Amino acid sequence: MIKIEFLGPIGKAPLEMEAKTLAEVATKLKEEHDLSQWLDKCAVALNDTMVNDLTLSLKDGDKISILPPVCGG
Amino acid sequence: MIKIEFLGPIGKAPLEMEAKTLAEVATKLKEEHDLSQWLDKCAVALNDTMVNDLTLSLKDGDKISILPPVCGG
Amino acid sequence: MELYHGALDTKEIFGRWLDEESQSNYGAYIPFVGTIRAEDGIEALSFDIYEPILQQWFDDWQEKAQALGAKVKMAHAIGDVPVHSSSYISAVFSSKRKVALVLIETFVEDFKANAPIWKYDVKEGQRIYAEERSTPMTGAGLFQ
Amino acid sequence: MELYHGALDTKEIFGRWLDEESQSNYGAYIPFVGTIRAEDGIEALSFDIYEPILQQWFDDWQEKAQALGAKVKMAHAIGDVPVHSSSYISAVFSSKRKVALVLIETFVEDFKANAPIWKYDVKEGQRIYAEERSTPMTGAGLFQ
Repeated sequence: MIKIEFLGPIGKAPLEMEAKTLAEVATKLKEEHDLSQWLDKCAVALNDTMVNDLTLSLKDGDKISILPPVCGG
Repeated sequence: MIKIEFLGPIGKAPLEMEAKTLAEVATKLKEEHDLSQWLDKCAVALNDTMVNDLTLSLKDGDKISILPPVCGG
Repeated sequence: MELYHGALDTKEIFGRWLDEESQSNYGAYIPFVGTIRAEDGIEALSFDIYEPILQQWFDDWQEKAQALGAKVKMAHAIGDVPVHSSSYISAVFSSKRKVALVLIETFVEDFKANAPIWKYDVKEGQRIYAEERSTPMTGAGLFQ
Repeated sequence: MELYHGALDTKEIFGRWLDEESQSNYGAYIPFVGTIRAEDGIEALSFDIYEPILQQWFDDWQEKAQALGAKVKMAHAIGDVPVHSSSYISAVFSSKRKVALVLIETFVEDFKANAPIWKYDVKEGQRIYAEERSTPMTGAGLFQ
């Protein structure tokens, strides 16, 4: 199982799913209608490290974070 | 009379002289041997305003300051 | 890196950081203090922080600073921060003035662009995401 | 502009400047704190200042800052300042972060180049002009 959490203002409860790559997670998240306004501007972290490659493979227990646009300070 | 003061590390007592322009003051100061190491790297102020024009004319009571290289902070 | 609930005690943080480095022989200390401006009728701003990634972001900057013979520090508020009080302080220490001046600028600008912190306007007790002032992080859109 | 005999009370100055502008609605406050480094066996640095021209230089910068919606402040020591204590603080206040970051850099760099202040190393009680670290002011050489 892969866990997916949605940070800051997205306000969506965490999801769990089976997936072998980040690309698979992306495909499944695009089916969630309440994410349609978010995905194009969100960055992604895998186990708390920012990632940039959809081909990365996943293993059981991995945690994916979805990070919407930021404004610290 | 024009008064000329030497700031910071120059360590020279003020001078008084008659002069009608800054160019005249420059000519007279070049005769002062203890200034030979200073004049090429010093800036000049007239009545506490930085100046950059040798043709400026002077009047009785004017004060000229000679400012050697700086290092504040 | 220091996180606080509510407004920062700016003077305490400034003074303590000064004391911490008082024998480190740095010649330049440049803090950046961010204060909540009164505008658009807000009572406060409010912040969410995702600490694990913020800590990584900060540790990466500490390494970059060390490579330049410098050091960075940072404090940020979590939750509500009233108008005219401080939500954010970062600082650079360096033996060299120019290194410090360039580093504080790149550090603060990258903080604004990539620190995982979300800002909300607080109006009549409501928390409203500051969407228009927010910036997608580097790499955003991977899942689009 | 504030001039002090001996080392600056850095915390007092930082805190007072913060308080002075606490209701001015600036979003960014960037002080630059200059501290005497222990090097080359010096006990202290020592400073001469020509105040009338320093005040003019500072007033010109205050005008430039005002045109950008910002404010500058400055404090400097006169006479001896021991190693590890502060001789110089300048600061920028601005409603805009980027204005503040650019302004503190140009303000401090022009200060180093053109503020009428002379620096001396203090070694074994002797005051030695820091000639090699000093810079001719803009317009130097008029009388050469």
